[in-house]
Amino acid sequence: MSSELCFTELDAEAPDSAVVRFAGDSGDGIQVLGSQFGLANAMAGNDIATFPDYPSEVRAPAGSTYGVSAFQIQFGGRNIRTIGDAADVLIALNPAALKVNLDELNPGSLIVVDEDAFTTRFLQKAGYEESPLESGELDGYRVIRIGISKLTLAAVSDLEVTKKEAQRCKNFWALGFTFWLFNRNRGATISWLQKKFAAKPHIAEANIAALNAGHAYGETMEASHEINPCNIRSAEMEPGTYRMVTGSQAAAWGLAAAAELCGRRLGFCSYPITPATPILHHLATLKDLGVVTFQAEDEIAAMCSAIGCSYGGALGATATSGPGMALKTEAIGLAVMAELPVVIINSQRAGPSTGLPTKTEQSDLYQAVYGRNGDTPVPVIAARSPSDCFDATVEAARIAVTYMTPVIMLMDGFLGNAAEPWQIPDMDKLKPIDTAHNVPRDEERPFHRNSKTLARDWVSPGRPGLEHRIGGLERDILSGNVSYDPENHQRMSQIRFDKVHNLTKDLPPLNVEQGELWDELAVVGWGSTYGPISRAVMNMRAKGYSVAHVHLRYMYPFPKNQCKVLSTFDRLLVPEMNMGQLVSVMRDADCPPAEGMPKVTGRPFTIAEIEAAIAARLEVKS
Amino acid sequence: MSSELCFTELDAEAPDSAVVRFAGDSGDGIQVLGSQFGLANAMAGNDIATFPDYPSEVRAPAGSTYGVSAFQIQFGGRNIRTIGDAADVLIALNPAALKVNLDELNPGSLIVVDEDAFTTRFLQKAGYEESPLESGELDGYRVIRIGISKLTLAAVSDLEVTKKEAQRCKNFWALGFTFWLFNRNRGATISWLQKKFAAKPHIAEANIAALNAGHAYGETMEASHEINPCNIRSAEMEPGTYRMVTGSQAAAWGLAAAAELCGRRLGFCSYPITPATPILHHLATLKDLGVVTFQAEDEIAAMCSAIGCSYGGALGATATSGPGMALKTEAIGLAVMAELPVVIINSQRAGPSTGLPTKTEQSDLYQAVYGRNGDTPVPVIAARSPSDCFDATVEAARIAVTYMTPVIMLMDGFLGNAAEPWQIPDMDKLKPIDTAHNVPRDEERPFHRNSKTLARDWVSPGRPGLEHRIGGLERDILSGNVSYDPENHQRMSQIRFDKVHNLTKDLPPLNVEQGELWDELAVVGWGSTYGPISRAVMNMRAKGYSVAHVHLRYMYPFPKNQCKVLSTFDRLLVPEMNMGQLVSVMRDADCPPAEGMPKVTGRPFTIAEIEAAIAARLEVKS
Amino acid sequence: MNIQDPANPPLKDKDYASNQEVRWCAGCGDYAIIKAVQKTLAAVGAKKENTVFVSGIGCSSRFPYYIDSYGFHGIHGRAPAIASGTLLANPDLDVWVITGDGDGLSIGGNHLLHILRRNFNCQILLFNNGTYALTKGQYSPTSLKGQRSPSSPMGVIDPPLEPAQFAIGAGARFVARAIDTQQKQLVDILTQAYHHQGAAFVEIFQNCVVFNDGMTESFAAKSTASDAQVMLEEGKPLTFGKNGERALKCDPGKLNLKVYDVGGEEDDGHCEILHDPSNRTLAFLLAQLELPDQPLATGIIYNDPSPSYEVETYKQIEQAQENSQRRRMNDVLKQGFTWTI
Amino acid sequence: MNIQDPANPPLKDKDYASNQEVRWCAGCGDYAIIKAVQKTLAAVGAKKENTVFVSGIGCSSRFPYYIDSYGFHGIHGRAPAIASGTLLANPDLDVWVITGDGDGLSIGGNHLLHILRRNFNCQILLFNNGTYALTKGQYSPTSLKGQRSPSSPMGVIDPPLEPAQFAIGAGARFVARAIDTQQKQLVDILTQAYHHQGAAFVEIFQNCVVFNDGMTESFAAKSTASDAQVMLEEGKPLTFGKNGERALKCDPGKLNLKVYDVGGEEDDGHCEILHDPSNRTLAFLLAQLELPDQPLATGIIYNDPSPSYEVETYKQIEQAQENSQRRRMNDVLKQGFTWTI
Ligand SMILES: Cc1ncc(C[n+]2csc(CCOP(=O)(O)OP(=O)(O)O)c2C)c(N)n1
Ligand SMILES: Cc1ncc(C[n+]2csc(CCOP(=O)(O)OP(=O)(O)O)c2C)c(N)n1
Ligand code: SF4
Ligand code: SF4
Ligand SMILES: [Mg+2]
Ligand SMILES: [Mg+2]
Repeated sequence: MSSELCFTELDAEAPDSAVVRFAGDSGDGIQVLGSQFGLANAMAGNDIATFPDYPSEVRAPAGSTYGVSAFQIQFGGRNIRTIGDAADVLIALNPAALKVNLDELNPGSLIVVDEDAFTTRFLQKAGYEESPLESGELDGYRVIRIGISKLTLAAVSDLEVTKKEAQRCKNFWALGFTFWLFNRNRGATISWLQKKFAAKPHIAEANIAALNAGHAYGETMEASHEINPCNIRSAEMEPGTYRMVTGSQAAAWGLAAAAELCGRRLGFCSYPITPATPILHHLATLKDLGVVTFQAEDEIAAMCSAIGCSYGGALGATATSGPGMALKTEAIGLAVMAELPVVIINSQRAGPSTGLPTKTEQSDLYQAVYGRNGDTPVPVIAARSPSDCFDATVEAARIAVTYMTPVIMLMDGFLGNAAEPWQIPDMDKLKPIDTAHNVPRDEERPFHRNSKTLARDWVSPGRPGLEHRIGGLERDILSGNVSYDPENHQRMSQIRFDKVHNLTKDLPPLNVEQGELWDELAVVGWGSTYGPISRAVMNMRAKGYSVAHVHLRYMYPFPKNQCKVLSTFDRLLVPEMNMGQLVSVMRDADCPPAEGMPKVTGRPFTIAEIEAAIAARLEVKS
Repeated sequence: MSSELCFTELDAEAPDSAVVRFAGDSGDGIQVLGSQFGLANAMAGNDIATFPDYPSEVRAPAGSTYGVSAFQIQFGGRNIRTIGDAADVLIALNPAALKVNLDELNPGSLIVVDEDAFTTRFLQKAGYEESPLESGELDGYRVIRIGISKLTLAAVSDLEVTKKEAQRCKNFWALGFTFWLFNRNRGATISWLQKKFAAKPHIAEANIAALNAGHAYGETMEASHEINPCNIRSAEMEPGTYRMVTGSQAAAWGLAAAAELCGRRLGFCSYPITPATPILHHLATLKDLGVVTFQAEDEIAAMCSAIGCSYGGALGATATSGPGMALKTEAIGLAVMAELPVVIINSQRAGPSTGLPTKTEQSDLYQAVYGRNGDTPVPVIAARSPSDCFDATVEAARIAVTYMTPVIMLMDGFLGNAAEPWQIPDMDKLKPIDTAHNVPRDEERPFHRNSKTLARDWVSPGRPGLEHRIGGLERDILSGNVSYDPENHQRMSQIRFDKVHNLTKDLPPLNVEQGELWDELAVVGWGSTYGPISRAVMNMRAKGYSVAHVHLRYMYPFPKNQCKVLSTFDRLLVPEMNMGQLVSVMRDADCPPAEGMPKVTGRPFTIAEIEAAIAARLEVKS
Repeated sequence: MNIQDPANPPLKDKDYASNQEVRWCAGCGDYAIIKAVQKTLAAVGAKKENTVFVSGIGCSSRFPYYIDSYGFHGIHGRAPAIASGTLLANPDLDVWVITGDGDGLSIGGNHLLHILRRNFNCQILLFNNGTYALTKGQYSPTSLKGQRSPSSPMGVIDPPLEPAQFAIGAGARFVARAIDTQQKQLVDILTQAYHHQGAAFVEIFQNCVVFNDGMTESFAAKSTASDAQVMLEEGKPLTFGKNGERALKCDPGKLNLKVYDVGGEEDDGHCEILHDPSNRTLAFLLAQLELPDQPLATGIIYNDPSPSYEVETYKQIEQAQENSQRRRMNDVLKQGFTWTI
Repeated sequence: MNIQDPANPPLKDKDYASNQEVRWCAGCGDYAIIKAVQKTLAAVGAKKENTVFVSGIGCSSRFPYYIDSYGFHGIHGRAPAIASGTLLANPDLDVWVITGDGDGLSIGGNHLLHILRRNFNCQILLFNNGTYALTKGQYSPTSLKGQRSPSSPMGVIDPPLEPAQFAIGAGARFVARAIDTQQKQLVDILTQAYHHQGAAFVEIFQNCVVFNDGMTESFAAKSTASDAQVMLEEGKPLTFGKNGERALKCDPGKLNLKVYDVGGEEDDGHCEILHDPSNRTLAFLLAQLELPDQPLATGIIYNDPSPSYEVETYKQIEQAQENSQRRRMNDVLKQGFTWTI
């Protein structure tokens, strides 16, 4: 959007979208502020994308730069694919918040600061020698200085709240003002506050008062012609019922949904690790659905108990991130050998080793595809957006149960924490997951193999007459007994290979997301690069570039037509948040040569980066 | 060799080589028999290759087929590269030994059996309904039935030994007879027995008596013209001092030698696992050289304490096999991040999971090259023969110390247990490993980087003034402090990538082992497939095929010229004991397309298999 | 559980043997243990289909192959974790965990610790032979100081771990010690372990004839057993010796157990102790008794049940279901802030 | 170690602080602990260059960054293994292991077990805050039953692990318990831990103001500390209360400690106990004491040195060198059966 115009000229055309960034101290309630603003926009008919930007310290000293918490949201009237490369509006509740977020702004952005927080002490803490409000370094931005802290105290002064409680309402004051800035309705937030603080109505009241005061403050600014609210177009969303969902939530719900679809209990065993932990947290609240969650002593135990769950007849699942995944690899091999279905979610973070645990990356693809001892093929699929984590997880479970194999679902820290509106699926319309191969018919059944899927039967303890032994040693192809026979090992190795590779035939064929076969360049993405690639290709196509977007869900094996589809393009460009891992996997699958576009800064690609890469490789076709 | 001829016609030409297989019960002392026979041949000027074929049970019931222990040896007058596809002579000490080893023989082979062991009980235990000596199923072999057990008892009857002790001498009787069969000298064995049983001279005496009796028995057969001894040509071995060495021994000694070469103590930390354990056993006997061995509580602890050793200033090393390697991967990432040298030996076995622990395979290549979270490149090298395990280990240590990185050395169960004569290297002639980059010069040194190798300094605790902190979090490129800076992470990721990939320049260029550039077909091997490929290519070249042999030491990264060398051939064939892992890694490195030749039976390739594959792909050029 | 059903006559020991050939060395203590387990299964009337043996890796861990029930031969050290998952999926199963001193106390020490602490309802049989037998005789965490092995050619320098003390320290609620050759006691212990609700930890001394032969000699040989062992029985005094001529009593100043002669000077009626398996301190003291000056305690050292983990898990699930209207994922998906377009 | 050298004046507490900004939450108990460690380092005159802090992952495990010595921030749970290797390479170093209740008792339980058993010479500081703080407050192995957390929304069902009992069961030779806020006692314990040859295990209760605030309240608050804690001192009776008005004595029939009033009816001179840190049973009993009926034992619970692992390792090396002619690899390579062509 062109923010200046919109806020300053009364009759400016409503921009397509806007990006707002809220920032303040960890204790300032920035995340609540951001998600309430997001909801209000969504309910106003915008498509949105949000991302919380937590500090990596649990609670850094107040006012410090590394204690700044931020929340970015893009909302607007077209399919919103990313949170926006840079913000149009920054709401900064203290100097540190201003300092660390200045890089995240478009030129000419609107900056709203809480002037009251620009005290000598906080300026110093943020490392400012001189106040940026005075030093001229904000020239080029439109700065609105408001004494938010004091105005908040004033707004609640009549109410029965302590000073501390009153100060805590600051974020809702800022929200009220932001609502005014974009002409948004306060209704949903007010009822949210009333519900949230049902037990402490005075807190609800104070926050509502602050919210209203912030809004009213905007109206006086408007009256004094200082600034106008900006109307953002609303989106044409498909009709339906929506909710906001983060990737972690969607993945958790995907697991529970998959269990329901196959009529088994979900047995989710996990060990906390950033950024995968919220999946455990979400599932722990689903005990009323019969979900079993188990916080194991480590990732090895988590994987092994997930195997135990599947062995016992539940749908076993686990979630972790790179370092934890490393620990699970031995046990994943056991699941392959025992032919038991387990869904393994890896919410990737920046590596190697502990790396940058709170930053995002896609660098566990090698590990997912190749990272086991022995010839141990395992299907790998990837989710592309927060809500897609639901579909990808259900799909992973479907493959796991159908083929009796562990399946790895890759997401990442960005997807896990980002949120978007999600048209709520109806469970009754989702295809059930068939566990029919779990109906043994004769004595050989524990090791009977479905001739199409090559899956063995899922026979769990408790069934009389089908007692059998499984384990990590090679088994005889028929009897299932331990076998050291050379030819049998060859055949079983082939079966394990074929089982995963035959899957290729069942996978939906690769589609071109945007553009056409035979375009000059295809940008090939996977996982969370979906957003920026999609938007960049859309923009560049609009400018006349012959560029297509192809996005992979199935990382291993690839759908049958994949290399053929890719071979129609003159060039392939693979932006990924790693040093070029998909490029390797594609080479291995004999796909046409692709150019890598690695980015390992711990941050998602921007649209501009991808646009620039496209522009550098193509001439405009008119 | 043409065994029939040799043993029957007096003036038959001395064959090039012979393959003898000894087999009996686990308790029969087959391994001692085999290695003594090997030594005698080696000392007689033959080149040899030996392989023990243990049962996977610790001590199975006597007489059972799965309790059979065998030992195969090829010896002769040309470069012996394998233990032989099949044996010319089988010495079988009981029916089970005959039964399970019959498949391992050439047509027309000589079979020597201990007739006394073919009792109803033992026949039954071996699963024979009728004695194979009578049933005619040995037609086509030349069978020599000797009452070895009774003859042994008779031979020692005058000596002061118990019946049990007397029975135990059976293997030496058989050895004496085998010595006669090939005209070999008993001297070395006799002095070995005298030394071994110095404390129990009566045992030595009995065994020597049995040995002599077996030999004498042969002489009477010769006298009665039943059979002649067969003379095998001797080899033109390079002058020097030799010893027999197994791969495990050579790897262990390679580690100790590397530590000596860099002037550090060896800190070897390991957890027992088949087939890597003997490396620990060998090193545990080197305490007099100052070697520290540590049997850790698991593989994770082993890897972490090896890292601790290197951190503390010793050369840290560990050894394991596939499942243990899986457990180490998280900690290997830590070594990459902390930039500490650790030598990691993986003696591969048949997978996946527990797999076939006592069988060989090369299926951990994926894991070695790609099996870690994050972008975590680690150099990988492979040993090709038992004695080469020494060189490969020293080389791994040299790279680890020079580049300050963990290095993975791949060997396998076959190499670990197989033995060959080894020209003993002189430590004084090996190039020292430079730890000069361990001489800090100024305050920044703990994170100073060598501009050529990109290695940081190896600064260990104990040095005043250089106190610093390392760990698994991303570090600032200059200060070494924890850094969440996006650009820094990009630069550090690049450095880790370049460090390993720059190595390419320092690696010796890939040579063609046999044949010429531009030959029609190159058989590309790695690791222990060296023997069969080498022999097969030699044979096929002799027959006029345009086939070359290329063998890789550096599995990751590849030497700079590798893809260029490979591109000179019309076709590439890659026999490997896995489902095609090197083919993937080659594709990833953009080498010319190669055809895989997977074998996963838990057994090495035979020469014949590779010859057949070559013949199927080429016409003879005359 | 032991009700007779004429259609299904009770199973005998042998009925629990699988069709697989047993592949332990002749003379291995594992044979005696499997016999005792089969006897126990028959005695308690275990249903094959509800019985699950989960093991790690080691000679001992081959156990499940030889029992005609459900069996899972896992990976090294991880049997407790697999068993935990199995019980979470199906708390009605009778789960037996089979492990060794290497499998359970070396690589798997942490899982053993946590399954004991959490108190999953299963029987954990730790075959203690003081060696890593399957990998050919390296020393293990229970090997004695000075023990020579291929990895300790000059003798072990690690002080050994004592399994029962470890288990008590971990919070186990049932801790017993048995010996392969003492069948009657072993079956008795296994039976009580079976009936115990929660994790029942049984250390079984097992002679490895190949790599650590004679380990149990000093306390299990017929000739020395009664002098070298105090065989614990609930409510009985801690006597030992061929004719019960010696006993243990409390040494209050030292808080230790001391040996005295029954009927001797010190047999003054003071500080005598009857075995109370629910006394955790006594359990710790008994587990600490060390040869040669003290007898080794065998039998049930500690037994003080508390709720088992999977039962508590399902209690929470039931409670959650009682308090909630949600029944299906549709209810979850539609809950919270939604809007309709 | 404490000898004064005029050229190198003794270092002060502050001299051991690194140049890195400390990033724990305001009010976190970790601040008090680091202060105590710095005081201890100054008090014992630790050399920076010989001092190594090794940690795992967690809030607590960031500790090494803040000390101006050598430091290794390892991976989750593995600090004991890294420390073992470091000591094997250089037994002259002073190694401190820093771990948390999650790092040391959950994922790292096995390594902690084995470093204690092996008795490597180091100080192990376990910061017990009853939560996985760094990952935002899930329950940990020391969380109490019923504790609510994001991963236990209906309350923890796992019985907690008690670190000191675990350590004793593992064979530790020095076990102490301290509280972040009790500086004097903490410094005193750390000093003794430093001087102890072998693994010194110190559990330190640490208040996490964000995720488990108030955990130590019931026993560490100024108002309740003296009633709720028996602060152990060698050779002193086990008294507690504001004026030492209560004490513990042995309950010989039950082999337990019981509380009595000093000067009261039960103060009959029988079965009184003076704290003897070398008495392992007493140590176990003290570690078992549980609030609210009994006081919590703090101080040095157990201290009974035995040879440390790395010392034994080098003893064997020296012995091997004495008995052997071999000095270099050339000697090894040429030994045994060789032949010359
Ligand atoms: C990850 C892994 N590490 C190591 C091994 C090798 N291994 C197999 S069994 C075993 C030790 C078994 O000892 P114990 O549990 O005492 O069993 P025992 O053979 O003595 O009955 C080891 C180290 C393995 N299979 N997997
Ligand atoms: C392999 C692995 N698994 C999980 C994590 C995530 N993780 C980091 S710290 C932590 C728990 C820390 O708890 P504790 O040791 O009690 O330390 P505290 O933060 O409470 O001081 C976890 C689970 C990790 N870093 N690595
Ligand atoms: S090696 Fe030992 S433990 Fe293993 S089967 Fe043989 S006797 Fe038993
Ligand atoms: S989260 Fe808790 S433990 Fe971590 S720094 Fe903050 S107060 Fe300390
Ligand atoms: Mg054992
Ligand atoms: Mg904690």
